[in-house]
Amino acid sequence: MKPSMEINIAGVKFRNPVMTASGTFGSGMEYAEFVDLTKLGAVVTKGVASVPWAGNPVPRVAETYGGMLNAIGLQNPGIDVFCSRDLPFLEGFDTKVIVNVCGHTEEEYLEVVDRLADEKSVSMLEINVSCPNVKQGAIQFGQDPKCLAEITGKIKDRAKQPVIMKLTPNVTDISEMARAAEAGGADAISLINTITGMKIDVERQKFALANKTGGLSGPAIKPVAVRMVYQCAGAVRIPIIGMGGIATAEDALEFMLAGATGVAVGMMSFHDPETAVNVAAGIEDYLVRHNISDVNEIIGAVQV
Amino acid sequence: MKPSMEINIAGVKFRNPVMTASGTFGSGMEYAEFVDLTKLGAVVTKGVASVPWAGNPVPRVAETYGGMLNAIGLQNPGIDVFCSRDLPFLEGFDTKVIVNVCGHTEEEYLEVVDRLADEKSVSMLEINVSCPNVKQGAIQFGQDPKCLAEITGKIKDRAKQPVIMKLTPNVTDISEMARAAEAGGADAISLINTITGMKIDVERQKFALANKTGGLSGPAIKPVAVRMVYQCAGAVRIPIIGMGGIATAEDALEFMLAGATGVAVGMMSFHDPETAVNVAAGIEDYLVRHNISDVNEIIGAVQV
Amino acid sequence: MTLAFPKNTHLTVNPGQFVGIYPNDQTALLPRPISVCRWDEKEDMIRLVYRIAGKGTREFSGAGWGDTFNVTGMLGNGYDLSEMAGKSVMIIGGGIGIPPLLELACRLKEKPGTRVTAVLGYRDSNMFLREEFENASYRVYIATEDGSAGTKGNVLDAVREQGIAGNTDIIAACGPMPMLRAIKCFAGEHGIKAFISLEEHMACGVGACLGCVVKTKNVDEHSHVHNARICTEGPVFDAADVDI
Amino acid sequence: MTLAFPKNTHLTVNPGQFVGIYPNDQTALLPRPISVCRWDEKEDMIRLVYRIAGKGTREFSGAGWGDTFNVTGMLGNGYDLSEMAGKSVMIIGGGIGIPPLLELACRLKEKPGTRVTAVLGYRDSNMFLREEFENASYRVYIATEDGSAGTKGNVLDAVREQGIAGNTDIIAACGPMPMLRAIKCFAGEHGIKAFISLEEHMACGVGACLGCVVKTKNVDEHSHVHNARICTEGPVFDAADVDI
Ligand SMILES: Cc1cc2nc3c(=O)[nH]c(=O)nc-3n(C[C@H](O)[C@H](O)[C@H](O)COP(=O)(O)OP(=O)(O)OC[C@H]3O[C@@H](n4cnc5c(N)ncnc54)[C@H](O)[C@@H]3O)c2cc1C
Ligand SMILES: Cc1cc2nc3c(=O)[nH]c(=O)nc-3n(C[C@H](O)[C@H](O)[C@H](O)COP(=O)(O)OP(=O)(O)OC[C@H]3O[C@@H](n4cnc5c(N)ncnc54)[C@H](O)[C@@H]3O)c2cc1C
Ligand SMILES: Cc1cc2nc3c(=O)[nH]c(=O)nc-3n(C[C@H](O)[C@H](O)[C@H](O)COP(=O)(O)O)c2cc1C
Ligand SMILES: Cc1cc2nc3c(=O)[nH]c(=O)nc-3n(C[C@H](O)[C@H](O)[C@H](O)COP(=O)(O)O)c2cc1C
Ligand code: FES
Ligand code: FES
Repeated sequence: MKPSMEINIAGVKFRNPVMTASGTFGSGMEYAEFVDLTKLGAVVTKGVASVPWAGNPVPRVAETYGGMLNAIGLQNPGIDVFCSRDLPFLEGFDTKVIVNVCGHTEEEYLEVVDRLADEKSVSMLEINVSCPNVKQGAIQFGQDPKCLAEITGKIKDRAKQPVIMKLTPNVTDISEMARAAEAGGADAISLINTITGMKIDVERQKFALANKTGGLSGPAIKPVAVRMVYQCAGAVRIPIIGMGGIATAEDALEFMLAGATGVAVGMMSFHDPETAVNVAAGIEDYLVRHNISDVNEIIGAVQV
Repeated sequence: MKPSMEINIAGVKFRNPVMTASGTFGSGMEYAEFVDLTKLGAVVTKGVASVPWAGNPVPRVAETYGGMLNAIGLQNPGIDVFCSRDLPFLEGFDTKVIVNVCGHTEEEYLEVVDRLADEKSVSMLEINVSCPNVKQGAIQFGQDPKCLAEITGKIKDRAKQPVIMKLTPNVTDISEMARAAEAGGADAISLINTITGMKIDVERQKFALANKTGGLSGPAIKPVAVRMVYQCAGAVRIPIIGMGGIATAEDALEFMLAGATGVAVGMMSFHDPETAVNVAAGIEDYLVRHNISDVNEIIGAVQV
Repeated sequence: MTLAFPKNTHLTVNPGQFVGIYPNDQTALLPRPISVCRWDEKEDMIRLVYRIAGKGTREFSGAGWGDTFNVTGMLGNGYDLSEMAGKSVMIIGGGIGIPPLLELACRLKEKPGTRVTAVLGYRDSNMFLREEFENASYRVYIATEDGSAGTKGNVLDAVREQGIAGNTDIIAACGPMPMLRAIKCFAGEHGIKAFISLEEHMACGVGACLGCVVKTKNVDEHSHVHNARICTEGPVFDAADVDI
Repeated sequence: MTLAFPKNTHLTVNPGQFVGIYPNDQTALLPRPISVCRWDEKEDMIRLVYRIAGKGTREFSGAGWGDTFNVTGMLGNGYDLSEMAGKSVMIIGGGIGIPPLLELACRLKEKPGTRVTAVLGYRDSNMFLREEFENASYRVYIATEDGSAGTKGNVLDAVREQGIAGNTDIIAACGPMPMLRAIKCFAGEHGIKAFISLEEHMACGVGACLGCVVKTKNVDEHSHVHNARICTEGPVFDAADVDI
């Protein structure tokens, strides 16, 4: 018998637990030619702001051992273009859409949230309070539990869709941040965003990225991400979407066993666009092999 | 002409900047058969406490993508055995010795510091306030700037050798911790200790480590370590010993360009015991190739 | 290196397009963008010529016939052949920017009435692909940094020394950034249209990550800011449109 | 898999010792501990027999003659041949614990007056190395989990069924932990000395990382706690000394 792969986060049903991680899959459009979007649990879009953002100077990306650094700086065409171009495109596919929202200030976040309120095709909002690559604001919201609870509350007051708060790993105690998001009324949390890193080109004695620092992602960081998901799962009751270095179904299953309800594939889509689809298929195989009828049974099932 | 490789940390002169990272080279004895210890800048010993510690249950180590997790739990034979067996062994080699000190409480740290006061062969003390793998104490000292400044001060009051405070990366703001160590009177700081991580064996649905979490080290974490060294170099005036994933001379040079005076090779010694010696040789080659006469010229020399 | 594609791949290559090749070394996860130097349509093969720069290219260079790599492509836009057909085209390549232009020269040769002049800049007398360009072009001029062949200096020194800019309708160039900047400037002064191929570090190669942008004069249609993606809107740009 | 070492390596192998083999895959940086199954002294070659468990062993199994690996070793102590010489030794191997015992059987065969009885436990009728043990031992007894050959059950079921414990001076065992626990217990009850070979996840293999410890009855001489390093003080321990 085919196991049930459906998961439910804050009342939204997903075909399977595997999503794309924000910023690594464009708006879906760029990969639609390589990947069957309807085999994904959800497409999570690149962060979108109230107005177009130009992002950082280049070089913006650098490869590292088993991972990469990025300092895109949240370049995006702004919410108007997003709603008139990207959303209609995604509406053409039978898949859930989660919109990742960024901003420098509270007002900027709220503007985007308001603008999306009536977009029926948007299933959830993911609030990026954790981007290490933009100078003002943003990450402070994600590193101070009080600020985080506050902005979560304000967004929840206005949002028509369930709200996921995306947490940064660049904190001393991730469970404190998870609790703050929950206290602020978040419907779910997602983690981890990238870990701040740096690369230096020793031959030229220069920073590899124009921004000096960038966010580290990829298989290299997976153990940190799994640990944080486990810590958060023990700290809050709201569902968790786990990410950080997922390349295979086994990787995704680590996150789910640690307590994630959903998972997202990030930079590994650059390595192989079909990673997310293969991860979903591999989870299903695992359930069959282990005689588990419902994927929900493995959430948090690691034995203590 | 041969470039000068000598560095100076708090008045102690090292033949070259390359040391072994605590806990990855035993007390030097285990690798002396594979490695010419006199080609190292210093041997940094496994953490030693006032009394023998049994450490954590097994499994204590697990491999990860481009790195490893460990939860040894600071097993050590205690300072008496260390002084009567390991130190005399190291005295047989013309190399500097830095003793890594661990403890659960202030008193335990001070006991070891006192005991080492008259050991002439000990060039410096490295205080491990950052081990994520022991339940009590220890890491709290490393995650709270006030505690860190305080314990640093107390150790400095008693220590006869210059003191290096070893920082944990599991904090929101590493530069704050560096400043606290400096304020407490530390002669140098070393970073990074391991990043807390977790691995789950999905087939058995169990934690890979008996301790559940462990410290992540290896090439995977290098970008995080380089970033933190750079941040600290901008925050304090005391010298920095940089580590985290160093496998090649280029890796070590990244740390030095970012601001480290010395560097240490950790888990890569497990991959190839000669890593540290090769790194030292490779740095010298680099200096020759770039026509740099003194290794000190590259410290912090990354161009902004 | 020559890549043979699986049966029935049916590649179509526009000169200036590139592929993303993945090292098999799993510590290096991003694709290496390498331009197509020559396309063999019948055999579904492409030839790549590259410099050993690091991990990935070192691995490729160690590979032999029978080794396999994952490849994405064709990526990017390439040069607009129809715009160049029947015109006098000056192809300017500098160093490792030379290989991507060979396919262009060969394809333009087939277009009646097109006259290709190639100006190739090398470091020294190691003049790779020179013969192939001689077969494909009306004339080939050489510049070498060390003066061991042709004009001593760079490609624009050769252009000036030989006075060959006069009858050029279009420039197609690829090479290091300082050369491209100089060509943009030169072309602007002489009122010649110049298409230049740009390089930037890439993560996805397909327009998804926004890693590889170049500043543009006008707001870019896709990004709605003054940034265009080199992997998707490029790598070939009208020099007048980019701010390099 | 057979490993040939560089000329003039002059290996010396004690049965029960192991090597650390490094995968060439640079995402897997730790050595894989694999016991020596057979040592060819003249040719400086060793034979390893292993189960495909994950990344590393999968890579090894894909290698062919001419491929190279970095190897450290000989590691660990091995079985004490002098203590066993001239005695009646029962070699008990379970599953992938069987290969490490073959070198022991062969070496004991050369010691005059030594009688080796081997008890080998397999899952099913895939009885790898059985013949080699038959050549090296006085007698071989088989146990299979599925009962397809020999005694149905485990090695101790075979020992009991065949009543062969009586005249045994020393047991040398290797296999899964539950088997080793049972043997420790059995040997204790029968007053037979038992040497068992233990496994644990390792990082260094040379005693430096303290990753691979086993609890010991007495305070260990090196560690000064109730922990001995399997890679250095072991992998072979007197069963009475360890707390498993
Ligand atoms: C559109 C395009 C076409 C190219 N065509 C050619 C060609 O035909 N021949 C050729 O020799 N080179 C070409 N290059 C440059 C080539 O991509 C790099 O030399 C190559 O990626 C280096 O990889 P590596 O693993 O050897 O070096 P590493 O330094 O180990 O690479 C590390 C990372 O940096 C990236 N990187 C390093 N240098 C460059 C660079 N110059 N441009 C972009 N990314 C870089 C790599 O792709 C990788 O992600 C082209 C680049 C681009 C963008
Ligand atoms: C002293 C000793 C002798 C051994 N002799 C043999 C032998 O002769 N034949 C044989 O088939 N196996 C033997 N093993 C087990 C063998 O080491 C593992 O099966 C092997 O390391 C698995 O590596 P992998 O990369 O295939 O698996 P992975 O699961 O990818 O390995 C990941 C990490 O876990 C470690 N690991 C996984 N399983 C084990 C294990 N059972 N014991 C120790 N480390 C493990 C690996 O070394 C590696 O560091 C021995 C183990 C020890 C400690
Ligand atoms: C190129 C790139 C761009 C990203 N952009 C965003 C973004 O816009 N918003 C966001 O919340 N996270 C962004 N991220 C973070 C990812 O969504 C993800 O949290 C992180 O990369 C860890 O997952 P991974 O290791 O699988 O890549 C970006 C990551 C990368 C690599
Ligand atoms: C097995 C193991 C044991 C360690 N033990 C200690 C220790 O006793 N004291 C300490 O300060 N750091 C200890 N560390 C941390 C290392 O010294 C080093 O800070 C860390 O591993 C990062 O360097 P690397 O990536 O090069 O391994 C240990 C690391 C490993 C892998
Ligand atoms: S490389 Fe990702 S957008 Fe160009
Ligand atoms: S593996 Fe390091 S002590 Fe045994």
